[in-house]
Amino acid sequence: MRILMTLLLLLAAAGGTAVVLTRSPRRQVFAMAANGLILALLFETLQAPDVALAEIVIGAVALPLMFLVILASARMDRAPRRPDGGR
Amino acid sequence: MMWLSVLPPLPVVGPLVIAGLLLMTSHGLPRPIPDIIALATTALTCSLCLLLMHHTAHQPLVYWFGGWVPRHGFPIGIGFVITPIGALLAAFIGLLFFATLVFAWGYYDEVHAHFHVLMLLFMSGMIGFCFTHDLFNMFVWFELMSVAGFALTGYQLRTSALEGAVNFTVTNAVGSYLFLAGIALIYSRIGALDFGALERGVAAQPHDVVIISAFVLLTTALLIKAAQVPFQAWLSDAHAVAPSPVSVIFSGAMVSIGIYGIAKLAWSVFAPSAEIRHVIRVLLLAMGAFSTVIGGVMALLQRHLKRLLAFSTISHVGFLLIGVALWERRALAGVFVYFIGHGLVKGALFMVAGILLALCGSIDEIELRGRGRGIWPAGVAMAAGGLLLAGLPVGLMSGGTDFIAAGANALGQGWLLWVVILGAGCTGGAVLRSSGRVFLGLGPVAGEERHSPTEEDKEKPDRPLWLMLVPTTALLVLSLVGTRFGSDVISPGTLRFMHPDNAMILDGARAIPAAALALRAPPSSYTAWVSVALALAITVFSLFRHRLPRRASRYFQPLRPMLTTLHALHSGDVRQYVMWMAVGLAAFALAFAVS
Amino acid sequence: MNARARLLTFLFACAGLGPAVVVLILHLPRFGAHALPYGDLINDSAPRERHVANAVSAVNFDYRGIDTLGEEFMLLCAVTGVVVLLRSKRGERVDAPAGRVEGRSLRPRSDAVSGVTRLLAPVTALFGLTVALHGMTTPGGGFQGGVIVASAISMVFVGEGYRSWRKCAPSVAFDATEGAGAALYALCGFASLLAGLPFLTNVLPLGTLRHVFSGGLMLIENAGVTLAVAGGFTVLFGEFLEETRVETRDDES
Amino acid sequence: MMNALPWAVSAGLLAIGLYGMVTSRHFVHLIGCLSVVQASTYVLLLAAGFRWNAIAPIFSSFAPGTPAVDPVVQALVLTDIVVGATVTALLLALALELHKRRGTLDPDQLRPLSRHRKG
Repeated sequence: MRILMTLLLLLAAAGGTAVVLTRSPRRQVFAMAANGLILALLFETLQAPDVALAEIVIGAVALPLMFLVILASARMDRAPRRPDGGR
Repeated sequence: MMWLSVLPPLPVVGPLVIAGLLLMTSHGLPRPIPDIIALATTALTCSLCLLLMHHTAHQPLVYWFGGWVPRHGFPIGIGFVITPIGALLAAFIGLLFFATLVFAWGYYDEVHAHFHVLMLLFMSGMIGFCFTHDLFNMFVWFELMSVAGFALTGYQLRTSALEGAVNFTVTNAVGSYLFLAGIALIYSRIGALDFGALERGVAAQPHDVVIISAFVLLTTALLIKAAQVPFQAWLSDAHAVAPSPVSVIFSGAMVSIGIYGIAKLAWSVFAPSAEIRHVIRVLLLAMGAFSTVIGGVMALLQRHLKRLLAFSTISHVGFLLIGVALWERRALAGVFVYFIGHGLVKGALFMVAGILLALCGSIDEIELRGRGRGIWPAGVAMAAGGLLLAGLPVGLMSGGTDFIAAGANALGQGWLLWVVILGAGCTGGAVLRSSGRVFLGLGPVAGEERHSPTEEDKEKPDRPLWLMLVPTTALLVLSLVGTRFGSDVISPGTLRFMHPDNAMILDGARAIPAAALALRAPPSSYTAWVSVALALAITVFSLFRHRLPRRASRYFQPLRPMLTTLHALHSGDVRQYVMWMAVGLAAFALAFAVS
Repeated sequence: MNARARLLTFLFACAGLGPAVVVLILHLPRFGAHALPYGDLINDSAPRERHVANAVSAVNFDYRGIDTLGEEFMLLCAVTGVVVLLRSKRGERVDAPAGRVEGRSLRPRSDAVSGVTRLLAPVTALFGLTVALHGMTTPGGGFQGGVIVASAISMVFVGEGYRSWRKCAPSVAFDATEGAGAALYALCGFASLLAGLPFLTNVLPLGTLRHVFSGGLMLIENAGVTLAVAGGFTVLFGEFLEETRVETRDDES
Repeated sequence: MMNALPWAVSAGLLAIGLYGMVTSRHFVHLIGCLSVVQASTYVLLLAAGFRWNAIAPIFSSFAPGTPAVDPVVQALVLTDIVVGATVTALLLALALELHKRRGTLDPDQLRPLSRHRKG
């Protein structure tokens, strides 16, 4: 139990570092999803299944998906709009 | 009184429910309905808070959600403890939202009722923040307020508004995570979240490093919200570009409420720790003094009117922080008076900026020169606001200043008066200079301000001038006539604020009767006239610099590098702001290490 | 200030903070071995006084129910903000063609994908509802369940394509669901007030411990959260997915 | 070592997250780093409510009264996760709108008001 927890804590630290050091946003999304899974496992060993479930659905699925959609949209062919399209 | 015990949650959850229902039905509502509903809600909220203030004068009102009264003195649920000060500030917030919604009547009818929904949620968050007696609950309202603010900043979808919103969101999000970390630290040590229980925990181990660290993190988060040096730079980005009705709320209430949070935590939770009291007196005082001066000087250097007002907010809120950091009764009473006075005046000034945006189609002082002649009543309002910012000895702002000055003098910190004179003189001078240039067409030659960033901007000119002038004037008039509060509500309220009655709140003991000790308003000191004179001198100098011999401006040449540095500090680069947060945290660590 | 100066200042500040953090860590209580007075009180009280097995749900919906109320409205606030940012310029027209990235061919959707999602989406939605419903007895609850339901609805986008998805998830309906869910939660509190009790006090029979329908008013609040979260996240996903469409704007020619 | 490791990991995540934000060259990357800062608060909060040899605070298969970890911090972390999700969604929406208007997400080129500087 202690060994597993130590391992997961270190993995969480490594995962966070990986998210930060992956400078390309597209690859960072996958680091984030992996980090979300690690955190969820860590929360499970910390006896917090409710939080682990929430972290899986949010941190490992919903947020990375939103990031991917944004990046896809930002890559789409789109001429920059008028500098100031104010109402 | 049975009916009284139902009231405490209503000013918070009432607007929440209305906002939810408004969103639900927004697709079917004809145009003026959301406006009317939102106005009625804010008016009702304001009157409820006034009622609460009236009935808590003798004894705070304690309300446990879900009926979870403390067990053997240990709180098990979340409590609202309504004190006269909290209720007064909540009523002020309700009033400011009411005035702002009048000001923005019909302006935001494009996207259904979304503007009204966001504004009502914003107000709920602020009032909950004033009432709560639980650290995590405080965080929830803090965050509701922040999220509403983030969304409202980018509301108009203009490019620079989006950039300002990003800076605002990123810095304040980091702030809220620091707040959470602070909650986690203090929870690991004391195992409670209620202010009263936490205070007992702090009293049991006042020298504990964990508790001190928690204080640092919580205070840093609130200082970020209150935009104090070195966490100030996001404010000028966000307030300058937010829609003007939103800026009214931001500068009038949201920023200063961060200071209220600091005062609340300091007196209700951390007061027993001598180390913390010491650092408040030294470091927070220094931060407040720096903010007052830097905000004032930066305001003087701006040409973008809303950015100018944003910097003046940093300056005046810095003065509020000084009042808290003095750790003295009169100074604290002065903070609450000044809080309201500043909110009213600054709100009115942002409304004038909104009028210019709508009717003159620009926000740039130099471009607007002389174009405000046709709407001279707005100019009168702006000049009056400038004089009040400068410290004209009438009304709430100067009343608050007198209290804080009396506190500073009693502690032998008279030098602070010069800081205040400098800050108030600069901000007042900046506003007076702008009103002279815009409404009288003076000042053909621009000074240092021509180097500052600006942009084209305008808002929809679809409201008559009188509709916008009515709330503006009302706020200014209120700031003049509200001085009665000084003795009636604020002085007994301040004593309650400084000595939270935990025996009553947690153990159900009888309330300590309110002390008959009333604070007499100190006589207005000479400082008021000095700062008004400084403001007028600055105004005359900058508006008539073309009449001066050339040599006169050469004396200021050596200041150029300093001003460039100041501009660079507010570059708009959010990464730099995050860096300053680390520096600020390090300053706290250093202060505790040496004390 | 250039990148280098920024980094150096940051590292300098960290060097100052480092020793403070070390001192703090040495003074923190031993991990997993300190008193938890508040938690113990709740763990003792929740099964006994609220007949709820999941103490976390009991904290969320009862002991600290007002926190969750604030949190629901925070979500509502953020979703409204996203809608304002993304939808207001686009308008409510939903007939935009798919956007494409230069250099990548548009493959037609295969029947296999469509078949799999047709099978998976209802199962996921059902799973989400189960998670939400059993919030009082097992890990989960309205929040987690709501997000799962929202992702099931968004799955239709992958399988059935844009048009059918828009038919199945009209934004108006989900705006309303979201507002209704959050308002339902708040109205639970008003039910307590009407009964002459403090806000959010239980007014319903508590049920039996470890039964799905235990916890009284908490069940209604849980349903409100499920609605609010499912509606909110569907709108959120929808607004983001709309952004992958080519824009047809009235203000541009 | 185990006595202090969770605290150290949390502090480390905070530091590395802030480092990432200070040195970021892309707004979406910066938002990702913000989530690392937030992860540090999850770890810190859950660690503050942990207890060895205790069950999760769900008394479905264990009798009430069995030593369990703190349910309060878990409820707080749930709220924290919602806060994080909402703020991230808002930031992503802001970033997307910015990208549409400016065609870039490089923080070096995105400064409020800076483009309209007049001499």
